[in-house]
Amino acid sequence: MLELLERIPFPQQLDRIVIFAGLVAGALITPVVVVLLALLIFDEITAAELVFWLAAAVIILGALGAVLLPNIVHATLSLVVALLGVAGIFLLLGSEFLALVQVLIYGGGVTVLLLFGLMLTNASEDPKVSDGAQKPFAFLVGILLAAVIAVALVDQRWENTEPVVAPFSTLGERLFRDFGAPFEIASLVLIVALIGAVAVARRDRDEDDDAVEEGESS
Amino acid sequence: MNFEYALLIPEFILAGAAGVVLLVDAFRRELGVSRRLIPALAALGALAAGIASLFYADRSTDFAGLIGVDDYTLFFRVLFTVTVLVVILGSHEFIQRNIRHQGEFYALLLVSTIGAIYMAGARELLTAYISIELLSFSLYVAVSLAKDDRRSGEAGLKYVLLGGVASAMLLYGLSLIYGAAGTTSYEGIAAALGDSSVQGSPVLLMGLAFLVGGLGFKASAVPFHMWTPDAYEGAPLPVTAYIAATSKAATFALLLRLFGTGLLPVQDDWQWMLATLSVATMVTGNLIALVQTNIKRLLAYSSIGQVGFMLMAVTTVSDASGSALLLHLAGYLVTNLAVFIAVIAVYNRIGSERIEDFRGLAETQPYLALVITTGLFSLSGMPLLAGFVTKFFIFQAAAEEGFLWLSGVAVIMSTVSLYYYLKVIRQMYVVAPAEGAEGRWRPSLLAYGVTGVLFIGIFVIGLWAAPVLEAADDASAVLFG
Amino acid sequence: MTTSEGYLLLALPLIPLGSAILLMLTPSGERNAIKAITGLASLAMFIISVYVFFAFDYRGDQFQGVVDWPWLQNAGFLGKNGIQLKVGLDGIAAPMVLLTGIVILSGTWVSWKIQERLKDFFVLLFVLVAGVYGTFVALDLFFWFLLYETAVLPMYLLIAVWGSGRREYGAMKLMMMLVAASILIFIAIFGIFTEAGLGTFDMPALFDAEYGRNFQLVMFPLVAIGCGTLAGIFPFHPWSPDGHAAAPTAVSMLHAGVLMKLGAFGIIRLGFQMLPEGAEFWAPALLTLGIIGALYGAIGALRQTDFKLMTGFSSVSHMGYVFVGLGTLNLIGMSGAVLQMFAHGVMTALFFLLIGALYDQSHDREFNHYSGMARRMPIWAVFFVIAGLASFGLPGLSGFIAELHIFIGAFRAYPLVGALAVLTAAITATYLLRMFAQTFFGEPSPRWSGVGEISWTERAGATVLAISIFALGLWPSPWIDRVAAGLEAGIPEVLL
Amino acid sequence: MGMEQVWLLPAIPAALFALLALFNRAMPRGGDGLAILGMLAVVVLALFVTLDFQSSFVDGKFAPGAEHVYAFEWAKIGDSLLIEFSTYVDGITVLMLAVVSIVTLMVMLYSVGYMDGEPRYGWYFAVLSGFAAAMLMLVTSGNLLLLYLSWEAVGLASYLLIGFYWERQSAAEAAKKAFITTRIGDVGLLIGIILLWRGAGSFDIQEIIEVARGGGFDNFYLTVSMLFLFAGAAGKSAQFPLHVWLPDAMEGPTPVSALIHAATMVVAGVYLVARMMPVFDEVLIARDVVLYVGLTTAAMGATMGLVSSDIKRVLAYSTISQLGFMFVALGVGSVTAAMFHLFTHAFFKSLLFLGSGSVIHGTGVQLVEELGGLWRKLPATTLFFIVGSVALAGIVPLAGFWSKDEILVALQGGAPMPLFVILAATSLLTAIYTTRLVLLTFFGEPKDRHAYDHAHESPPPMLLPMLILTGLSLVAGFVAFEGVGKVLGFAGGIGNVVFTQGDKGHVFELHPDVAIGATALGLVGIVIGFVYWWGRAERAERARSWAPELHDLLVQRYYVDHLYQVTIDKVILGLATVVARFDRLVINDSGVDGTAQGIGFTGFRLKFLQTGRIPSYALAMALGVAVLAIVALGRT
Amino acid sequence: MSDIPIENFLVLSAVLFGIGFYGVLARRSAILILVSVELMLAATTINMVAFAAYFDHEAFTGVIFAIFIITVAAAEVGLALGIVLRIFRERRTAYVDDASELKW
Repeated sequence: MLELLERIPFPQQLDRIVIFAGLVAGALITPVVVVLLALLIFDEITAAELVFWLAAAVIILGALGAVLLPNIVHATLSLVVALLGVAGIFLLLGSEFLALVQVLIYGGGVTVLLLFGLMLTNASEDPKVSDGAQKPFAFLVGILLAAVIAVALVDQRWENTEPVVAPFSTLGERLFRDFGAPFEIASLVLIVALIGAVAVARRDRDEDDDAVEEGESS
Repeated sequence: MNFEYALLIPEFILAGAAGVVLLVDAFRRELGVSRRLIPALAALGALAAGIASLFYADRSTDFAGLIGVDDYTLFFRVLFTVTVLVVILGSHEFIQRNIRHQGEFYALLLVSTIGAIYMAGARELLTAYISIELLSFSLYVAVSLAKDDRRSGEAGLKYVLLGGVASAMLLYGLSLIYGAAGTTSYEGIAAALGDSSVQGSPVLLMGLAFLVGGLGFKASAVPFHMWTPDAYEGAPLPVTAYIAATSKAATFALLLRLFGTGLLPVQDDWQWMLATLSVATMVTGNLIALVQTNIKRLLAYSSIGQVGFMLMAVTTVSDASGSALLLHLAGYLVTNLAVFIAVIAVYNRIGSERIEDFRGLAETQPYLALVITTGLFSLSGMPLLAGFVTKFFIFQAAAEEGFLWLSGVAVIMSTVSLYYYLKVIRQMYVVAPAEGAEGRWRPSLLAYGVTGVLFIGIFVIGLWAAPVLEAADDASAVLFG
Repeated sequence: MTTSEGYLLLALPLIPLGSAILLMLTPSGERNAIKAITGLASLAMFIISVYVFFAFDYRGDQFQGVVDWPWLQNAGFLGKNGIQLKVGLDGIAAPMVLLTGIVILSGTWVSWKIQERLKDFFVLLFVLVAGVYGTFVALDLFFWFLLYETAVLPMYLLIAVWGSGRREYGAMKLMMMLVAASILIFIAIFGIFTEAGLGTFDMPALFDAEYGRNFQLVMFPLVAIGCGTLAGIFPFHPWSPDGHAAAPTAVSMLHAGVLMKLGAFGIIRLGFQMLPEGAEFWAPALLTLGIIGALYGAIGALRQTDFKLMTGFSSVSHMGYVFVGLGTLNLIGMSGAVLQMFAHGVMTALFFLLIGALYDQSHDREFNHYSGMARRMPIWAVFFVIAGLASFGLPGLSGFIAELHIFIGAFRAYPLVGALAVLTAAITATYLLRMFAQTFFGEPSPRWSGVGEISWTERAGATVLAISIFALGLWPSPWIDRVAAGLEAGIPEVLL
Repeated sequence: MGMEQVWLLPAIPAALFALLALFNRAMPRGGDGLAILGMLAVVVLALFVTLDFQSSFVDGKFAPGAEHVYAFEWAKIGDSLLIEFSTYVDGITVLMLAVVSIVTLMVMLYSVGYMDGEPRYGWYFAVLSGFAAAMLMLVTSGNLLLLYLSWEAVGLASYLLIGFYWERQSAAEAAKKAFITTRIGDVGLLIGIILLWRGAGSFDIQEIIEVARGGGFDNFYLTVSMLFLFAGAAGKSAQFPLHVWLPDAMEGPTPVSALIHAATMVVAGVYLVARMMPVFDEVLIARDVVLYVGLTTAAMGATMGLVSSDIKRVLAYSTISQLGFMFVALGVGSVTAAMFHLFTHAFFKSLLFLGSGSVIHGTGVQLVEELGGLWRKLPATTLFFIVGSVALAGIVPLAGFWSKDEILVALQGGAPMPLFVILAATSLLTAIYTTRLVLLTFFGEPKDRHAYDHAHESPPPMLLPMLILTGLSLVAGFVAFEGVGKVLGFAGGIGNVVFTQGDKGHVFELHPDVAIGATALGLVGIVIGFVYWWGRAERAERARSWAPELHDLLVQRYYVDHLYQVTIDKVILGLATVVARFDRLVINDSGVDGTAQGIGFTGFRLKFLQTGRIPSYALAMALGVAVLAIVALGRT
Repeated sequence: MSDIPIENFLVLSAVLFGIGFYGVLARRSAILILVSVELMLAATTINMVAFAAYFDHEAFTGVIFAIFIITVAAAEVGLALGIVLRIFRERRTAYVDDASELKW
């Protein structure tokens, strides 16, 4: 386990990456922020809209980074950026709780998990990955799907309603009382994932003693 | 709302049994028990759950509006617990030899059964989704649990990655349907979609397309089936059997309840999708099966072909096709399990999955050859056997709903399927055993018992389907009143 | 025929099924026990068949001995009486039942000499017979089709395991073609049930139901081709020469003798009785295919030098007559068709029995390789000649009475077709006589000096069949009365 | 015992056939005694029938209504079809009964000697009985269907008997040829019968005649029907172009040739046309066809008989020719002449056959080139044979003269002159080839000393029937005269006998011109024969070398057989090959196997979509959902 | 709260979904495919929450749904990584292209 920890590029390497990534992100997001601020100032957009566009820009840029960056670690970190942007959207939609969950789970859990995975699969030695041969197809299909959905959803005549903030109490009631059963099931899902991940990934150390025992019993 | 947790007792039993199995396995040495106890415990748990579920016969209630506790659920509770019981009993020998982490394995099987049951029982999208994930997660793991088999890991990887994509698609579809209906309960959706302004609206159509795609993956409908052959082939045999049985049946249970109640008002918008998938599925599955040489892969494609038939029943959703589908699922499960358990028993002996290596089985093990033959004939819809009756019903039901052409395609493909089944049967009966093959051998007593029961079951459903059909009809009546 | 005799009808499929189960429980080594069981069972079937044939009162109701049990109802699309286990006999089925009894009796006897897996053979054979009997007596469409398919089901293994020559190819082709043809029947049944909208598979009810004209026009070809394939209708016959060539003796006997009739029977039941308007519309087409098949099979047979291939083509030709008879749409021609089904059944069964008896000794089916066999096997040759003469319609034998009715019927409807049909009979005589001259006559070839007379079981089987040939040929009225009554009651709308 | 019981006549030999066929091995001498006894009984019963028939003779006519004597319903479908066994007795029947029963009895007696020691001796008698049954049924049948039935049965018996020596490949081939050729005619017969049924609604001959007379048929339709019917008659009676089987049929035992291929079965065609003559009278075109076919056949047969070197084949050609004579008579509507000739011909021709059988039996040789001078060794046979030959040549006062004269008279009155000339010339030829046969066989120098040395006269069982037939050949012609006819059992003379309807009664009278001319022709023929073949037959050799092509044409039987052979080999078997190939290549290999392979190949191609790579799987899913989405949007 | 039309959120989610799908199709590293799947899941959560906020004012089921999605997504990452690790151990690679023994 110790030797595993040593292989994690932490703190120096990660520091560098984070700093570098922050610089790049800043460089990319600054023009957006400037434009949005300008629009806000000239009363073209409201503050909420500014937040939306900002978050959207973060999300899109982060997502693009996640799928385009050749460096696997960069891509993963870029995902974190995108997911944080999603948390911003949640905030905008009045779900502070959800935003919190998003930041905690993704920013904390998932990212670390992914990084672990990266390191365990020797990504630190060869972080550059090449993309598959069907990249052009993928590009077309991605655009196609996005376009079709977007066109369809824009085409839809939506009722003109205002977004409402979900009260915490309501959420609690819903989550722990009304959806108690799914909640229980979800706990099973987590257990399965936990046990499963361990069972699959663990080296079959106990096989030897299985064999021994089989030998005994037979 | 009704929060009577007692309604969920069978699942608690399953979960509890899974926990006990895990614990006993973990502290086996400390407790000093034989490892044979583990499958026994698991089987007991399944049995207990099955019996417990019988107490909910003729109930028509639900848990918190999320999980229906009705005859429909009952039908699948029994079906799934029996399935898991059969798989455990029929393959414990195989599992002992070829699966690592047996405690976890049995626990996963039991837990996944809960997922399967709730997929059938779910009356609300979130519950349905989380149940799907419970089942899927268990299977992702189970597929990858084979010992010393590189294919197992590959199969698991394909399954989990593509499963993730499919989940995303499914969720996207669910979100759009939620957006269109404003609620996630099936009744609510049905009520909301009854409004003609919603029908045919772009958001709904998108939602349906993605929903069909996502569920199509779980059901292995073409073109979302690609994982199926690989996962079937890579997975340990009992898991293949289990996926082919429970996973598929559960998906159809969910499909039928969802499309038969919640989405029924917008039938026009999704019927063609399912019909298309149905045709594509049965054609592709059966045609590719023609050229397979591995028994698992063959059964995988064959099961894809079967999915086409089942999709047909969902396409033409009605009271009749509902009960026909349930009958078909029951018959299909019995048949499929019979084939798989027999194949497992053969595999335990010959250690090969290649169809060629089944040659001369009628000489060396006539009983298993007979079971496999009967099962395969049943799968191809030959008479006296379950497959004939159930397919007849399902096709007839489609014809009743004006889909005679679809029935026609189905019958044609059913005939094509006979060809590749016959190729297997040919190896067993016509080709002489390999040189130097051992003489007659006997499978374990348990394998005899389990296959025997299933073998009789094939004939019982084939010749006296009345009890099962009545149960199916009661269950279907829950949805279609 | 009383209702209590209906239980005998039910016994017809149940006896072979029960025997099959009993056989499965018998150890394979006990050949004598197997022979005893099969012998008794086939004898019982034979006796019951003869009994019900004569017990059928052709002046009485259309369906006699009707008994039924509910099987599935009020579930799904099934209403009251949804699916019943219902049996009954009508004048069309009566001779078919008798035919089955005759053929299985002799078929059982000649199969006793099989050395390998005798038990398995009989299990499959009896399942097949159960299907055949069931189809003839079933009065529920669902069971009818179930049993129809059951009769096809064991075919693959029977041919592929116990056959000879290109047995796997023949078996696979036969099986796949027949099952593929069943597709059409499947579809037709779905259609009929849906269109009738009665929620029941009860056949008498479905006979009486109303079907739209266009529906009938669409569905009848499905039935005709679907069932027709089993009956060897041109051009859906290629399974017949190959399948018959490969099949073991008893299977060829049953298949050519009885199963092909099942197809024609299906056309009458489903086609003519349920879809009379469709039948009327398509009858000329059926007739055309029939006469083409008759000529085609006969001319094709001229060129064959393999006993079984020749008989296979000959079967195509003779079944062509059946379609000609059906296509005439008059009582005489259609009666002739049913009579021909019976006549061809016993005749061709005798052929296959004798060919099998020779092949088992010589392992050669090229008849050019033989000569003077009448010296080596006089009894065999006599039986063969009887079958041959019946085949080309020599008066006094079964073939004549059937073909005569068909000719008359055809002349009544379309004289040209009738003339061609008569001509076909002459061609039939040609190829058979060529074969006779080659095989039986001439100087006995020393090559076959080891080939001796046929065994006693084979003689007994051949005798049963030969007696049937003479019986129909000399005293046809029991058959004709029943068939004509059955047709008149069954398809009054169609008959001109 | 009378006409009502006429069904007994076929029934007795039929029962004997069944008995003998199954149990002949268990009987002494294969049961020949039983067969002969049975036949004797038939002869006696036939006599009773004849007497009964005679008793209905009133006022120079036979009472109508006494004819339809027995019926038994065999098969029936509602009102639409009735198939019954019915017997019918009139003058023609009685005549035929006499011929069939007597000749059969004679032949059976003869066979006791001739067939002695043959393998399958019992089977031989069984089939003879069977044949007798069928033939008797044929002539007593009152409806066409029963007639057809027995028609086929005599054909079968003929087949079995021609192929009696089936170890000889040639016999097997001849039997096959005979059966198939007559079968082709039978196709016509059956078609004709069914066509008549279609028009008249009945198979009953008298009803059909009624309908035909009442104008119930379309004329063209009836013509076609009758032509088909005649095809059957021509096949059975070996008329051109279906005559080819009869010479080959000589492969059978000689008594069989005498019975079946001279006296009885081959005249069935004549009988049929005679029986249907009232209908033929309605359609004269059909009758003319009969006439021309008969004439052609008569001439062809006679010329072919001129060159054949096989004693039995010469007789066979002669039979063909004489049958042609009978059809000529029928062609001009003279049933009397035809039946009369049938009657006399039966006796002298069977006598000739039996005589030739005696020669073959005595020498073991049947090629005339190898015979000669046998009169010293076989005096009785020679005598009998000469009587038969003279009768055949038509010399007063033997049987052949009267009947042939009758035919010539009928032709003179009913047809253009050239036809008469041709027939007269044929009659001349008859005398020539008859003389040739007699001279080459019994006179001159023996050509094969070995055969000659071993030649011996036949035993009494063979000579007795020949003697009886010789007597009949001498006197049978006199039945033509009313008085003689009455004595012999034909009240009113043969002319009255055969016309039972009474409206065309025909009293025999001698036409001196024709009679003298015919006799003269016969004598001339005999003289010519002596000139050419007496002694060493050098003139015949010279004549042969004078026109080798002509000789060749005759020896090759006008190439009709060749034509058939070519037709069968090239056209029919060619067609069969095409069909067989078509079946394999197009229907089986392309249609059935091709479909299967196509499906299999599709599967083979499809499986490569399953690349095993996750991205391509995902791509399939993406495309799938994209298509669903796009089509969904496009639909609205 | 704001006058941002819901279309904005939906289009954003659609684009995110498309980008995610692109990643799935184009990437060869199993882990990056997982990353892309996370993007797709994030898109669905946006949808869920947006719909909940705009149209489901009493129940807010979408928000609950989103919570579950996030949970499951996280679990899925863990599980998938386990399997990836097994593959990696067996083949020393985490490229999905190399895991293509099972085919046809």
